[in-house]
Amino acid sequence: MVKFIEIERSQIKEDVNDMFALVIKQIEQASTALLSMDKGIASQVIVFEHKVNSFELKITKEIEDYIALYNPVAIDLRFMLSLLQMTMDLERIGDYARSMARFVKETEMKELNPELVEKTQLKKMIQQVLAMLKTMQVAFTEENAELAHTIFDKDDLIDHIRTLSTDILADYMVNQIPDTSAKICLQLQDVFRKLERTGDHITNMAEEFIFYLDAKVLKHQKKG
Amino acid sequence: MVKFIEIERSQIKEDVNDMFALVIKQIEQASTALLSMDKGIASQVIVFEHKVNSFELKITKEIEDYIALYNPVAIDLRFMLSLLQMTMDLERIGDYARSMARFVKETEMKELNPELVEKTQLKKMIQQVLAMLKTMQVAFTEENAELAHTIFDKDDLIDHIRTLSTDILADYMVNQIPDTSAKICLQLQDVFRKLERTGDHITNMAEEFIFYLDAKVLKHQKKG
Amino acid sequence: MNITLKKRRSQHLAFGIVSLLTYSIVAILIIILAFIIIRGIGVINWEFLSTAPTDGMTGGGIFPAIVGTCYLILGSAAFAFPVGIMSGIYMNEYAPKGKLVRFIRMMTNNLSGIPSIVFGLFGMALFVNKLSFGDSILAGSLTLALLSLPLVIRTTEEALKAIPYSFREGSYALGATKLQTIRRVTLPMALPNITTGLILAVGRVSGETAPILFTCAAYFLPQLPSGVLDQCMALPYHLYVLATSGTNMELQRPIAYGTALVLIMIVLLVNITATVVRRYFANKVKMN
Amino acid sequence: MNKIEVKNVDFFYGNFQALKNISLDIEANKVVAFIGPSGCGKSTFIRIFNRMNDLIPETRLKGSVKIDGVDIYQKGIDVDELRKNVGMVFQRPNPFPKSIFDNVAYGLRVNGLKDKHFICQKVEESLKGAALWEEVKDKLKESAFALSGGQQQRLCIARALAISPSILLMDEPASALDPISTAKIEELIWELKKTYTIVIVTHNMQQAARVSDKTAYFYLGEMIEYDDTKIIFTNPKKESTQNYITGRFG
Amino acid sequence: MNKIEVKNVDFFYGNFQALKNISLDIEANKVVAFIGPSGCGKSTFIRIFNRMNDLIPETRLKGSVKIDGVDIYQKGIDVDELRKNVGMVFQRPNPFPKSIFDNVAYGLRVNGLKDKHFICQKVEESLKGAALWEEVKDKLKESAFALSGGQQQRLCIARALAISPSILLMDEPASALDPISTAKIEELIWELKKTYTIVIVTHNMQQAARVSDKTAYFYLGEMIEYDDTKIIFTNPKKESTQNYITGRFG
Amino acid sequence: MKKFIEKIIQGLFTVSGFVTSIAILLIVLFLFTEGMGLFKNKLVEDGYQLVVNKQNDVSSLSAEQIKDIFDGEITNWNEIGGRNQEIILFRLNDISNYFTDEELGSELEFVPEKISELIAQHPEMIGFIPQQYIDNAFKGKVLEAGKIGFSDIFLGKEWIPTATPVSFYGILPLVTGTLWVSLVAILLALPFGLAAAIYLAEMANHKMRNILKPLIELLSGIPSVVYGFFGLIVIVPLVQKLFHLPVGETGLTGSIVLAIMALPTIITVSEDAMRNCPRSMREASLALGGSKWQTIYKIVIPYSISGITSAVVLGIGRAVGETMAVLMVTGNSAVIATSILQPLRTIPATIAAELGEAPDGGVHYQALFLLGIILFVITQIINSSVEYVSAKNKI
Ligand SMILES: Nc1ncnc2c1ncn2[C@@H]1O[C@H](COP(=O)(O)OP(=O)(O)OP(=O)(O)O)[C@@H](O)[C@H]1O
Ligand SMILES: Nc1ncnc2c1ncn2[C@@H]1O[C@H](COP(=O)(O)OP(=O)(O)OP(=O)(O)O)[C@@H](O)[C@H]1O
Ligand SMILES: [Mg+2]
Ligand SMILES: [Mg+2]
Ligand SMILES: O=P([O-])([O-])[O-]
Repeated sequence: MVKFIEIERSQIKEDVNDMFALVIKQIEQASTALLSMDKGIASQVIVFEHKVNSFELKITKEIEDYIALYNPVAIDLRFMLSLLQMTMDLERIGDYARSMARFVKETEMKELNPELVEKTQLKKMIQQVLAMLKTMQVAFTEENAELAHTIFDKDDLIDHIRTLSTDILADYMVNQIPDTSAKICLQLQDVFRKLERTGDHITNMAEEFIFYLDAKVLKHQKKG
Repeated sequence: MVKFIEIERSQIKEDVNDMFALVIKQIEQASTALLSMDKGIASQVIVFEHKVNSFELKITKEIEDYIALYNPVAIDLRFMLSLLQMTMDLERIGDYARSMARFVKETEMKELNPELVEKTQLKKMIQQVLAMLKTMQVAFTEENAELAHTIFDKDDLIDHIRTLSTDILADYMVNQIPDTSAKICLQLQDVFRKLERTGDHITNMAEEFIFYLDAKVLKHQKKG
Repeated sequence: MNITLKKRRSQHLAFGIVSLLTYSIVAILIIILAFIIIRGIGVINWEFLSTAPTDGMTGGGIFPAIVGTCYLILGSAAFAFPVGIMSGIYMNEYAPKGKLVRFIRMMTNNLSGIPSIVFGLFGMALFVNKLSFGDSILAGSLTLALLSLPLVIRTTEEALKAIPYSFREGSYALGATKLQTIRRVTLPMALPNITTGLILAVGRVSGETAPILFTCAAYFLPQLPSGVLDQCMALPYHLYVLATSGTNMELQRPIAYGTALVLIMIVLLVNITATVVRRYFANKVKMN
Repeated sequence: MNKIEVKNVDFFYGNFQALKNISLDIEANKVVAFIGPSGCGKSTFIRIFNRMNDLIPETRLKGSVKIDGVDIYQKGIDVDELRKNVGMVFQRPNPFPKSIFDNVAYGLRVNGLKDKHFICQKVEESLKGAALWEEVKDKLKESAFALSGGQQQRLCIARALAISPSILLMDEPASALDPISTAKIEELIWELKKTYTIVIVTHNMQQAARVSDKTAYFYLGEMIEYDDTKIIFTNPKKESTQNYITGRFG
Repeated sequence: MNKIEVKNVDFFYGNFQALKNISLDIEANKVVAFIGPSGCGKSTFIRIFNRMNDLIPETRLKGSVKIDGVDIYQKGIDVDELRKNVGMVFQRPNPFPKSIFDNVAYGLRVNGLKDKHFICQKVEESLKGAALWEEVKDKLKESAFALSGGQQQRLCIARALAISPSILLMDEPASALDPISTAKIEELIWELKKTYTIVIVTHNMQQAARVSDKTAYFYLGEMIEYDDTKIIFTNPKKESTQNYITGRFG
Repeated sequence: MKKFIEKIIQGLFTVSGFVTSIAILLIVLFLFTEGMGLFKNKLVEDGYQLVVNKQNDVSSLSAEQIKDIFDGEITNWNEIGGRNQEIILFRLNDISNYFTDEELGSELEFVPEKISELIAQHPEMIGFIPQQYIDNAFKGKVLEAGKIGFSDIFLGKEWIPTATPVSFYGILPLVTGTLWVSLVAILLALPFGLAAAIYLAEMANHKMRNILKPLIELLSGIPSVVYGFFGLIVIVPLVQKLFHLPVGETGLTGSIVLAIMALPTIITVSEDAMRNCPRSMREASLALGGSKWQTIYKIVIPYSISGITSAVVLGIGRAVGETMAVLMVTGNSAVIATSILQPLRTIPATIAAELGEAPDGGVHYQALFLLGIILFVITQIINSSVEYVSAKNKI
């Protein structure tokens, strides 16, 4: 294979990696903002979202160029297609980070009810999502299929927490709380939903990446 | 261009079209199930979801093959890449249809409060989403960029309804209703969320498609 | 800059010398032709071409010599062309590639390198004496045929070799046999070049003197030969005789010029025919 | 039954073994492409199917090659007949220096056909089959050399079709052509596979990808992998194949 | 200032106009590829830059061609000097029947250089520049014909580099080579563009896509489009270009 | 049936394929059987004997000595190791000086007897007498006549095939004559031929080539007698005048004619070789800044050097074997020439000039065949070297 094609290829991989890092930072900051109801940090997340977007545009363009210019086949093509989908997933995750930040920024709530946080296992969920994201990044940079496989189990936990949270939030809303909390509960519900979707997208990424590495179609097998 | 490449290309387009039709049907049925709380129809939607998934797998594979075998460039490559992304969007929309159906199937609620439906403009929202979806399909089959452009405006309305719905639901929850409704409200909130996301995905599709047709990057321009 | 100038100067000098030498060759050729044409043209008329020499070759024409040359051409062609062409076909189509073909080709080359006088010696020893044809058209023709054989073989071989193997493959792949392939594809394709070669061979035969000196040529025959075992006159030998050994040089000279001119005309004719044939076939391929 | 069945074929040029223990089956009405680096034995292999290698002295074949169930290397096989059944198209267009009509009629005539009417009909049919009829129908009597390279190659295909083969061998049929003519030939192959079993050698991997149903990858006289073309080009099983098609080879 | 500036160039072979009003600028240290269907004038155009077309009788050029700001078709231009500045590599590798060393030294010697030490040094440098040094350093005295096709082509590149040109013209430099050698040449071009301005003609669109920074598409003697290679291959402005690169041409 | 006919035709082709080999074989066979017969012959003309008085000490003579004796160069026996006596020559037609017609008999029936008598009477006499007159009663001594040896031929400096009592077949004059003429011819032709080849291959434009090429072909097509004729009438007087010679028919004249005749060969073969130098090679050189002339002498000529060599050798071959033209203009004097301005004689010219007069099967006839062999061998050597050169080129 011609050297400069390899160069181009690793350039794209590097860009995806950078995007990864950025998205991880966004989720971390959004989480921090959420747990501490820090509107400053939240604003920062919102501001940085366009960077995620432009990363996506840039990488998509690069991949399109790569395919158009170098006509990759087999492993090379799969790599590009998986990068393309992973980029889309990352962008979506970035979106979620912004949504969470926006909630923090726009809500009138001063702080999260610690008991609610405790009961809904919000912290655990956030940790789990971040752990997944970081694992995925390592799996990606090292092209490690085994590591990518470990992600699927973690996602189950997230789904579980999310399912529980609906009841807890409903419970909370009905029984305990002052006026505004109904809306806040709805919004919090949204936050959980987003974290869950983040997990889903990370799982997707793992699938895409394993598809590239193993040439096996994992997608929709669990669900089917 | 070699004839059989054209044949292959239109084959893929046809498959995407079929997937489109299926997804529209799913959304229609899910909406019907939702509005009438018909668990039978809901079950059907859930059963059919795997068909959507296998469509996605099939088309993705076809596109991969097409790129690997025929090395498309320029307009051909863009077409394939946009199809790839549109397929992902369609699959996601299919997912939402299933989620809505699952809500219908699993809830203990016998029927939707007509007033709530009225107030939240649920019907209008559903109509809007379906209209967008159908418009998109026509734009797609006819490769009509103008038509695709009309979709963006429609999405704004959906976003608007969704924003209002949160307050209404919160209001409802707090003031009027028997025990179970807090959870149901949360779940309904989810339904609105999903419809809104469906709108977003349709918008995405329009963007992708216009990208192919016009070679303009529309994505992230509005939002940015 | 210096080097450029030097390069330019040496180029000018070299090109000047080369052109000068080349044009002097052209000048020589023109002198030869002009000399013979100018002196010979006055001699040539119908009578010169159609009557026999008279008065101890100091008068009359060269008719018997022309006829004799024609006989020799026909006789040698009758033998050399079929054998030569078949030999060429054998070498290029049938003989196992490698040593055998190389050997045959070497032999052919060697044959073509042998001086014409040696052919004369050989023809005399074999045809005239051994086979007792005597000095005759037959012996002369066979000798000339041997002489022209390498030319025929080589042109045939070259012509066949120039045809890409793919044409043969194309034919075989359609179920044709080897002979069918040769007859229908290879030979027709080679024909233009072979024809040109044959015409040139004729040209060569018509001008040869040494081989027929002792095998055929007659100093003077008032009547035309009546069979292949008769001697005949031939233009080149006639010219030789006229030029070197005559009774009356003064009177013979004009006849000699005329004869030389006729010989040159034959050469011109042959060359022109060859060119025309080549052009004709080339156009046929192009035009169609 | 498979159209072509090759079992454990070894092929030698003198002492040099050009093919090593090749076995593969080819189904009827499929296009099979042979790819591989230069000198890997693709041409040698394709020429085995119509015994074109017989013309090269000191060659030897071991193993069995069956076409329609008959071993074509057994004794008593009429090679000329075999070649009528197995048409071949070569790398460079090689029409005969005859008229277009005579080119196509050639195969019929050398096989003893005389009936003018039948020949005319067959020529038209073959030219139509090779998608050339429309372009040449008004100048059938003109020299084949007046055609463009791509047309000449289609003429050669028509010529092969005229003797009604069931198999078509093509050794890099488009490598001497420009991209446009190449596209036409590829289209033609696509059409022809409805009626013929086609084996094609190509240096151009994209071409193999485009036209063939199955692809065999050769390397140093061995057949490394033989599978559906889509699989070969998206997910080959062998590292070596992957390296070759992605250009990482050598 | 652009390295090469072409303005309104028309070119004629006798009465036939092979190039029609071409204008384009080439920046220094870029690779520019010319693509287009056969006979569109790519070769004619590239040969304008070192006035190689001068050798063909009855050719005529209108318009101006500037290299480093100097019109190379003006009176008083020393063509030999120009050709030293504008190296050229041809379609088929064409090393001289001399030793490897002498091949590379040829250009130096015809230009009057005699200093042995300097020549040796320059030869080594050029061979290194052409990524061939490692492969041939032990056999510099051997005939260049003993090299493989790909090596020969790199030798030809080294030969061109030896006279220190600033521009390299390559007319289908890899079309006679196998894919592996082709890849090596492409890699080399990639390296060379750090030092040289490179103009390359290629029939292989993917090659143009891979190696060049900018691409010009020619059709029937006209330059239809000239833009960044990425744009040409993903989003060309002209319908004709699009049709050509997607194979819909003709 | 089809197959059978095909086999037969193939057989025909095969036979034809070997026809040149057979021809060469036959040529070799016939030349050698005739030519080698020469060495079976005695020095003295067939059917004659040399006789001397029985007391004469000299018992054998070499060819040179015999010739000198009969030419009157040697007049005393002591010059050749005998006694100091004047040599008296006796040829058969001298017999009437010694005897009357009556003495010899009306039927000449007494001639043997009388000769025997005469020799016996004159110890200083040497006789050259037909074999038939020497009977058993002969009282003199028959000198031993040696056979013609290789050295007589290959080292012999004289070619006098018709002399009596001994003929000389020394080929040195002919060989040197041939070499002189051919080499000078090539030296003359070479610069012109090469220049024309360069001009045609490198410098001439299409139009010029189209004119020049047929002219060269014409030059090669003109029969050699015509060249000879032209030489005889134009070049001979020219040479005579230019160099103030008694006769214009000299080696140089032959060389000039041969040079003109060898030109087409040299031009065509070397031009072909130069044209074979690929255009790409030329373009490469020009693209490296080489001038046109540099390209020619640094690239084109080295590239085609073996072709040019072949051309030269073939030219020599043509010159060596050329018969008629040389025969007509070189003067045909069979002496070892020391200058190119002398008349001289080449091998082919000798054969052509003398074969007609040499009786079939005679010594002279055989000697001419020997010349044929020599010519054959020379040309074969030339051919082989051409083959060698071009074979080397291919590798
Ligand atoms: N006639 C022959 N005699 C000896 N060896 C041969 C002959 N033809 C081919 N070979 C050798 O057999 C091997 C396979 O050759 P073949 O022509 O089948 O390769 P290929 O895959 O078709 O290559 P390419 O892509 O260059 O056409 C090569 O190593 C070649 O050198
Ligand atoms: N020496 C010439 N004399 C006359 N016309 C010529 C000559 N060389 C080229 N042409 C014509 O000029 C046009 C352009 O030729 P050119 O060789 O530049 O095309 P190209 O784009 O390089 O084609 P290819 O891709 O086949 O190399 C063609 O139509 C060709 O026929
Ligand atoms: Mg976004
Ligand atoms: Mg091959
Ligand atoms: O917002 P999503 O489409 O990822 O659910």
